Amino acid sequence: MSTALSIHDLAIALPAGADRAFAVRNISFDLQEREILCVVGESGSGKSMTANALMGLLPDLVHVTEGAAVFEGRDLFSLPDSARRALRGDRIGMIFQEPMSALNPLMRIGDQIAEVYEAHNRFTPAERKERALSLIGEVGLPDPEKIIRAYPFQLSGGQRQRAMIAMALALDPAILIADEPTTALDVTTQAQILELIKTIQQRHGMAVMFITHDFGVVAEIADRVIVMRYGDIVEQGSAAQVLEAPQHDYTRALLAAIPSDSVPEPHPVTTAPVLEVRDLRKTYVTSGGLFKPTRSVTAIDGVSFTVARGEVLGIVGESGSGKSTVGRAIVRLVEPDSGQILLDGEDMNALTPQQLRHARRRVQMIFQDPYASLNPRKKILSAISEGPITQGVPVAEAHARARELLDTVGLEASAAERFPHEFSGGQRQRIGIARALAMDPDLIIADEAVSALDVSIQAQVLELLRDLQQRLGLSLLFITHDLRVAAQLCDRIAVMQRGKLVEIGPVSDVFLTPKAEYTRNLLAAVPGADWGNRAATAS
Amino acid sequence: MSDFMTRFARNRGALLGLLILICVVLLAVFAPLLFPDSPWKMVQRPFLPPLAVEGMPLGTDTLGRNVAAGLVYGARVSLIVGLVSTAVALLIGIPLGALAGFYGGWIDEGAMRFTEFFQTIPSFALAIVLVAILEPHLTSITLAIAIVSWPPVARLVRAEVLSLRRREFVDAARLAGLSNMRILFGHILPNAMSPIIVMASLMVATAILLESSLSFLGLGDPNIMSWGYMIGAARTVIRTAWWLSFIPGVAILLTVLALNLIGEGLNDALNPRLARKGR
Amino acid sequence: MTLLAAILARAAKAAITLLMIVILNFFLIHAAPGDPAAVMAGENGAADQIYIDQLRAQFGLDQPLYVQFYKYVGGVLQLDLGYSYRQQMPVLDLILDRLPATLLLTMTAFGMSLLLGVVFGLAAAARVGRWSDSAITGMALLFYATPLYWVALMAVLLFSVQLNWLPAFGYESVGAGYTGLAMVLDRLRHLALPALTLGLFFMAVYLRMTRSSVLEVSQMDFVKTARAKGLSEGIIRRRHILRNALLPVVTLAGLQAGQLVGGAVLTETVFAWPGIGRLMFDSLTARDYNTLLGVFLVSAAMVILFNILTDIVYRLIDPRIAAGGAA
Amino acid sequence: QDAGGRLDIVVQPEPPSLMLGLVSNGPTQLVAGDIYESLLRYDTDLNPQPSLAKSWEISEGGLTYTFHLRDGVKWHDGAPFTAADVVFSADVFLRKTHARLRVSLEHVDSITAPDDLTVVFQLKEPFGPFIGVFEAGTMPMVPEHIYKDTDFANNPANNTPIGTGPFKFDKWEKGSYIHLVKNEDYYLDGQPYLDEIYYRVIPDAAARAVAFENGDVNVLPGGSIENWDVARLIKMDNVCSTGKGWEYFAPHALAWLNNREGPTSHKEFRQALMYAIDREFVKDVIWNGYGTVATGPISSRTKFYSDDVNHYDYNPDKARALLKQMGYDGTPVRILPLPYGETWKRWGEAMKQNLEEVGVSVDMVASDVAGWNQKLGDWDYDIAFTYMYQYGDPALGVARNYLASNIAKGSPWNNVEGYANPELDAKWAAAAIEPDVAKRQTLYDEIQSEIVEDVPVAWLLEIEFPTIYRCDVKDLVTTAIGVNDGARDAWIEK
Ligand SMILES: Nc1ncnc2c1ncn2[C@@H]1O[C@H](COP(=O)(O)OP(=O)(O)OP(=O)(O)O)[C@@H](O)[C@H]1O
Ligand SMILES: Nc1ncnc2c1ncn2[C@@H]1O[C@H](COP(=O)(O)OP(=O)(O)OP(=O)(O)O)[C@@H](O)[C@H]1O
Ligand SMILES: [Mg+2]
Ligand SMILES: [Mg+2]
Repeated sequence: MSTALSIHDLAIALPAGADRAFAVRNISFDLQEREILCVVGESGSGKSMTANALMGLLPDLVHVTEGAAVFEGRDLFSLPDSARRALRGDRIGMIFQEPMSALNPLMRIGDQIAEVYEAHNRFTPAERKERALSLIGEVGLPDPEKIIRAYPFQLSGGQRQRAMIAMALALDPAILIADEPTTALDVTTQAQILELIKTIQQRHGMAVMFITHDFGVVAEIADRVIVMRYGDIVEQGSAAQVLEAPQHDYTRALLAAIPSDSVPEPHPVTTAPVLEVRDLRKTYVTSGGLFKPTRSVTAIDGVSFTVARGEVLGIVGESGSGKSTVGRAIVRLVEPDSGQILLDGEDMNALTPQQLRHARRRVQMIFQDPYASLNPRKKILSAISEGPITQGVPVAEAHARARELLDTVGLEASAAERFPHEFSGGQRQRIGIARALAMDPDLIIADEAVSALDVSIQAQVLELLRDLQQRLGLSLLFITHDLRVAAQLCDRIAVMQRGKLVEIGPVSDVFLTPKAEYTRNLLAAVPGADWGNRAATAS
Repeated sequence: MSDFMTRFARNRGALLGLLILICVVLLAVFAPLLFPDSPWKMVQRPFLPPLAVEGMPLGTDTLGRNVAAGLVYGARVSLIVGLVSTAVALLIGIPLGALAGFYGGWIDEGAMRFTEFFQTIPSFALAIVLVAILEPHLTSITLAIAIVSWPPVARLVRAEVLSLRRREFVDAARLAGLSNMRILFGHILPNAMSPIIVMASLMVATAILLESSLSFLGLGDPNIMSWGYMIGAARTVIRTAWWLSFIPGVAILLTVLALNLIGEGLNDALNPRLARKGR
Repeated sequence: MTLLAAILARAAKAAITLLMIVILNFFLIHAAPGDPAAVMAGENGAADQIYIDQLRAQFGLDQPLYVQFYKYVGGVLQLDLGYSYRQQMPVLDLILDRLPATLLLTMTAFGMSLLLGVVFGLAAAARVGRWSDSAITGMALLFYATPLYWVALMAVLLFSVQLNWLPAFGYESVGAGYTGLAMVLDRLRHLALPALTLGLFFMAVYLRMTRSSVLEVSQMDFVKTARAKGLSEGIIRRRHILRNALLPVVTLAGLQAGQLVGGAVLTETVFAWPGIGRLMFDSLTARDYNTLLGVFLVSAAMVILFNILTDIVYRLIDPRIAAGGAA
Repeated sequence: QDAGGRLDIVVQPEPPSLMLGLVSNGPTQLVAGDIYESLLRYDTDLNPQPSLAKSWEISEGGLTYTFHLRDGVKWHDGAPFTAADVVFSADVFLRKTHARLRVSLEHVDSITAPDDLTVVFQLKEPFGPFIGVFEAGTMPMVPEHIYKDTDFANNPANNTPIGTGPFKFDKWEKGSYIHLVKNEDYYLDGQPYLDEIYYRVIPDAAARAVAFENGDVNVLPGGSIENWDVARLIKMDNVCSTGKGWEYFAPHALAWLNNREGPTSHKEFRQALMYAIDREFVKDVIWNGYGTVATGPISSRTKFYSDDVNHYDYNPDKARALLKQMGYDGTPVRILPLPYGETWKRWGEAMKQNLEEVGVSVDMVASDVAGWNQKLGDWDYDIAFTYMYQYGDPALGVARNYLASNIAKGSPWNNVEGYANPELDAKWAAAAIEPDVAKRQTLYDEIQSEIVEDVPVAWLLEIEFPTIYRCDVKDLVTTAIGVNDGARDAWIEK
C-alpha cells in the first residue's frame, strides 16, 4: 500500500476572537491508498478544519499557516488557486454532514451531478446526463430517471446523502473526504450509507478520510483511526489497536464513556403505575388554507403503555416514528385526538386549562436541545425558580431550592446568576434537569435529552440521571433513538414504528430476544454493534 | 450588555451615525437657547446667502428669516414626528403581530387580512389622504405616519413569534404552568426585541422622510418650522437661492443617514451571527 | 397545487380585499371636510346657493350618504367607477387615460432599480470588506436617506437647467408630432429624470438587500458543495448564489412594484408627469370623491396584481413553492 | 402681421371643462376664451369694443340696450350664429347656469330678437354697470341648436366645445395639454394669425418657470408662476412682460375678518390689525414690488375709486395702543391663508409675524382648497385671505361683499365677514341704479370713506399679475381681460 496523501506539520490559524489561536497545530498523518481512515474527536477538536484545509475550502479569515499536504507529488497548500480547483471534485471529492443544506434547493439533482463534469470540462452534455444517470443507479437511488429530475426537497435525508455521494464519485477521485456524512441520519439510514461508502470505496479503490465523532461508526468501517483533541492528534493506529488497546488517556476516556450494550438485569416492576396511557391517537393535519390540499400525518396510532413508580421506560424508534409526539402528548403540549392519559389515575385530558396549569407540576420534561430550551434572556436562577413561583411557592424559598438543585446537578452556586449562553452544552443540560426537578414532579419525560451532547458529556449526564432517579425515586420516560443509550438507563423499552408501539418489554428481552421484525432491523443497524458487544464482554 | 456595547462600538459607521444623531438631538433640545427668537421671525433682508452677514451663518430665506434657526427648530419636529409615530406604530404593530403569531387560527387570519388590507393601499397615498382628512397638524401627521407604518411591524413580530413559539423554552415555560400572556410577554416578545429595535430605528428614519414629503406637498403643520416645509417653501426660489432648499435637504439626509447607520450597527451588534457575515 | 388554482385562490381573496378597500375608503374620503360642489363653485369666482345646489344635484351629492354609498358600490361591482366631477368624464376612462403614463414611469424606474440594485449588490458582495464595497454601500445608503423630491429638484436644477441635457417635465414634446423612433427617443428623454429619481431610492433598497442576501447565501453549505465540485467562482456565483439570493429580493420587489404605481405622487408632481399619482393628489384637493376612490381602487388592484405576479415568478424560481410543500 | 406659428401657454390648474357657459373658473376662461365669444370686448380702459356685436345703442335713460350683430358669423360646426342664439344664451342657458350673470339679469325685464341680427335687452330700471356684462366670461354665447331642450350639464357636446371664436377645440390630453387649432372660417379676414395653440398643464410652479426658460412655452399668463421667478424671468433676454390685461378683474387681495365673534368682531381690533400689518413689505418682498397697497374696497383700477379715505400705514405702536384701548386679552386668532401657492402661504406667515409683534397670538390653520372653501362657507375662521375680482364696476364686483342681504352661509364670495351696515346698504343700492355718473361717484366716495373707518375686511393689495411672454409674440394682450380674451389678434414675428 502506498501513500495517497501525506500531511506534515499542518497548522491552521483561527482569526482573532476565536476560542483558540489555532484550529489544529503541528499535526502530521498519512492517508494510504485504498484505506478508510477515520478521524474522531469531540466537537471543536479541529476535524472539519483539517478536511477543509485539504480541500482548500477554509472559511474566510482561517488560514493554513504552516505545513504541507503532499498529493500526487505536489504540495496542495502551495498550489495556485486554479490548480487546486482543478483537483477538487476531480481527484479529491468531499461529502458533508447536512444533506439538506448541502444541495442547492433550486437545482435538479441531475443537473447538480452533471455540473461536476462541466466544471472539469468532461464529456458532452448528453454524455454527462448519461453518466449522472448511471451514478444515481450506482449509489442505490431508486428510479434514476425520476430522481435525476427531482429537486432536493423531494428526497429524503438518506436519498440526498446518496445524491451527494454520487456527486463526489462522479470523476472517480483518488481521495474521498467525508465530514460526518451520517450524523444527521437515523440509525437504519446511517447503516445503509455506511454500507454504501464501504462498497464504493472497495469498488473504486479510493482512499477515504472519514470524519466522525461516533466510535460505533469507527468500529464499523475504519481501517485506521486518528484521534484528535483540541487541535492535536493524540493517538493514531489501526482500528483494532485504537479500539481495543487505546494508548492515550483521552482515547480511553472517550471509549469508556460510550454506553455499552451490556444489558442490565431486569428489575421486576412491582409498584403501581404513575402514568397510564390508553389507546392514544394523534394525527397532524396541516391545513393549507382555503384552496390548498390538507396533509395529514398519523403520528401516534393507538399507543398504550404504563410507567410504574420509580421505573425508567425507554421509547426507541427511528426518526419520525412518533416518539416525541407521545412525550408531548403526555404533558399536553400536543392535544391528542383521542385516548386517555391517566396520571395517578387522574385523566389529564379532562382538565380545564386552569387545572392543567397546576397539574403540570407533576410531569416535567427535559428537552432535546438544552440551548433552545432555555430562554436566552433569563438568568438561570429565574429559569429554574419561575415554575415553582408560578405554582405558588414563595420567591425566597423557590430561589433557595433552585440553588440547592444546582448543587445537586453538580453546578457551582455562581451559575445561578449567569445567562444560558455562558454555559457549555452539558452544563445547560444539567440546568434543564434542575429545572425539571424544581417542580418536584412524579414523572420526568426526557426527549432525546442526551443526543446533542458529546459522548463524554453524554456519559456524565446519563450518570446523573440514573443517580437522581434512584435517589429520588422518580419515574422516567426516556425517549431516544440511540439504542445503546436506552439499554444503559432503562428498565423497560418500548419500540415505536410509524406511530405504533411494535414491542414493549424489559430491556434484556427486547435486546436479546426481539420479537418484532422491526426491532431486529433496528438492532442490526446500530453501528459497531459487534464491536460494542465484544468490548462489553471484554471489560 | 457591555458585550453589546463593544460590538456596537466596533462598527465605525454606527458610531458616526450615533455622533450625528446626538448632535441633532442636542441642537433640537437646546434650540431655544441657541436661537431665542422664533424661527418665523423676519430678522434680516431676504435671500442673504450663507455667511454673508454675521449671526446668519446659513443666510436668510424668502422672508428674511434666519435659516439656521429654522434648521434647529426643524430638527425638533423631525425628531418628534419620527419618534412618536414609530412608538405609535410599534404600539399597534407589536400586540397585533404578537397575538396573531401566538394564537394562530382565525385570530391570525383576521389580523393578517387586516394588515394586508393596509398594505394594499399605497402607503404614501394613504398618508396624504389621512392628513388631508384630519387637517394638517402635528398630531394628525404623526398619526397618519404611524398608521401607514405599522403593518411591517406586525408582520415582523408575527414571524418572530411564530418561530419563537416553537422553541423549546416556550414549551418549558408552559410546563412551568405560566399563563399564555406571561409566556407571550415575558418569554417570547423579549426575545423578538432585537429585530424590532433594528426595524424601529429604520422606521424613525422613514418617518422623518415621510413628514418632510408631506410638508413638501403643503400638508405640513403651518405653525411649526420643519425641514420639509423649508424645502417646500424654498422650491419656488430654487433658481435664485438654491441653498435654501439644499441646506435643509442635507439636514434630512444626514439625520436619516445617521439613523440608518445606527440601525445597521444595532443589527450587527444585536445579531452577532450576521455581524460576522457582514464583514 | 396547480398554478391556476393558486391564482384563482389569490384572486378570490383579492376581490374581498378590494371590496373592503372600497367600503373603507368611501367613508374615509367622505369624512374629509369640504365638498366638490363648493370647490367647483369656489373656483368659478362667484357662486350662489342655487348654483351649488345644482352642482350637488348633478353629482348626486344631495342624496343621503348611504344612498350614495349603495350606488357607488353597486356601480363598482359592475366596473363603473362613477363620474369625475372635476374632470367631467367617467372615472374609469380618466384612470385608463392616465395609467399608461404611470406604468411607463414606475415600471421603468422599477426595472432599472431592480437591475442596477442587483448588479451593484452583487458587485458589492463580491468585494465585501474592500473599499469598493464600502463605496457602493455608502452610495446606496446615501440614496436611501435622501428625500425623493429633493433629489428630483436637484436633478432638474443640474440636468435640465444648468446642463440643458434633458427635459425637466412632461412625458413628451407636446405637439412636436414625432413618430417612430424619434417618438421613442423623445419619450425616453422625458422619462430619464423622473425614472432616475424614482428609481434611485429603490435601487438602494434592492442593492442592500441583494448584498446581504448574497452574503448570507454564500455561507450556505451548498455553496461549499459547489466549491468542492471544483466549479469556478463565476459559475458558483451565477448559478448557485445568485438564484438563491434573489428569492428575498423578488419578494420585496413584488411588494413594492405594486405600491409604486399609486405612490409616485411626488415624482409625478415635480416632473408634471400625467399619471394617476398626481391625479390622486389633484382629486383630493378638489374633493373629487369618485376619482379619488377610483385611483385608490386601481392602485390597490395593482398591488394585488403585482403580488400575484410575484407569486408566479417565485414559483418559477423556487420549485418548493410550486409543489405546495413546506419550504 | 406674420401669419402662422404656434403659441404654448401655461394653464394652471387643469380646467375641469371647457364649456364656458357651465364653468367659469380662471383656467376654463383662459382656454375657452379662444373658443367662445360674447357680444363685446373691453379695452384696457374698460371701454366697450365690438366683438360679435358690431354696434350697439343704449336708449336715453339707460333702459334699452340694442345690439346689432355681425353678419356671416358661423359656429365651429358650420351652423350660422343668429340673434336667437343670443337670446337662448342669455335668457335660457346662462340664467340657469351662471351665478354671476344671474345677479345682473335681475335688472333685466326681457331679452328679445326683433330680427336675426338684432337683440334687445329691456331693463326694469337703469343699471349703470350693465354695459360691462357682455364679456366672454360673463356672457359667453352658446349654440342654441346644440343645447336647446337638453340637460345642459350632461350634454355630451360639453366635451367638444363649439363656439364662434378664432380657435377650435382639437384635442385634450388630460393631465398634459389642450390643443386648439385655427378657425379657418373665422369672420375676420386673415385672422387669427396663429395656426394653433397648446395650453400646457404643468402642475408645479417651478417647472412652469423652467418650461418658459427652456422655450417649451412662450406665454406665462399672470399668476402662473411664483413672484420670485417673475422677477428673475423678466430680466432675461427676449422676455417681455405686461401688467395690462387685468383691468376688468382688478384682483383685490383682502383678508376676511370675522365680524361676528372673537377679537375680530371688535372694530378697534380690526383697525389695529390694519396698522399692525406691513403691507409695503409684503408688496416689496413677497410680491416683488408688483401691485399697489389697497386703500379701501374699490381698486384704483376700477371706476369710482376714491383716495379720500383714512390711510392705514404700518404703525405697530398705534396698533398696540388700539389693542390696549380695546382690552385685548390675548385670545388667539386663527389665520387661514389662501391655499393657492407659496406666495399666499408666505403672506399668511408674514401677517402672523406682524400680529405677534404687536402682541396678538396667532394660530395658522392649514387647509387645502376644499377645506378653505368649507371653512369660509361655514364662517369658521377669524382671518382668511382671499382675492376678489371687481369686474370693472363696484356694483358688479365690490358691493356684493358688504351688503347685509348678501350674508349667507355656504359661499366664499358673498358677505363672508358678516358686516351689516343698513346705512351703507342703502347707499350701495342707490349707487347701483343711479344713472348719473357724477352722482354715483359722490355716493361711492361716501361709501368708501365710511367703510374704511369700519374695516369690515382688511384690504391688502391691488394685485398685479404680469403676463410674461417671449418678445416675438405680438398683440397678445389687447383687452381688459388680457389673455383670457383669446389670441384673436396675436401673432408671432418671424
Ligand atoms: N469560521 C470560523 N471562524 C473562526 N473559528 C472557527 C470557524 N469555524 C470553526 N472555528 C473554530 O475552529 C475550531 C475547530 O473547528 P472544527 O469545525 O474543525 O471542529 P470539528 O472537530 O469539526 O467539530 P464538530 O464535531 O463540532 O464538527 C473550533 O475551535 C471552532 O470554534
Ligand atoms: N407540528 C407538527 N405538524 C405536522 N406534523 C408533525 C408535527 N410534529 C411532528 N409531525 C410529524 O409527525 C410524525 C412524528 O413526529 P415525531 O416528532 O413525534 O417523531 P420522532 O419519533 O420524535 O422523530 P425524531 O427522532 O426525528 O425526533 C413525523 O412524521 C412528523 O413529520
Ligand atoms: Mg465538524
Ligand atoms: Mg423527536
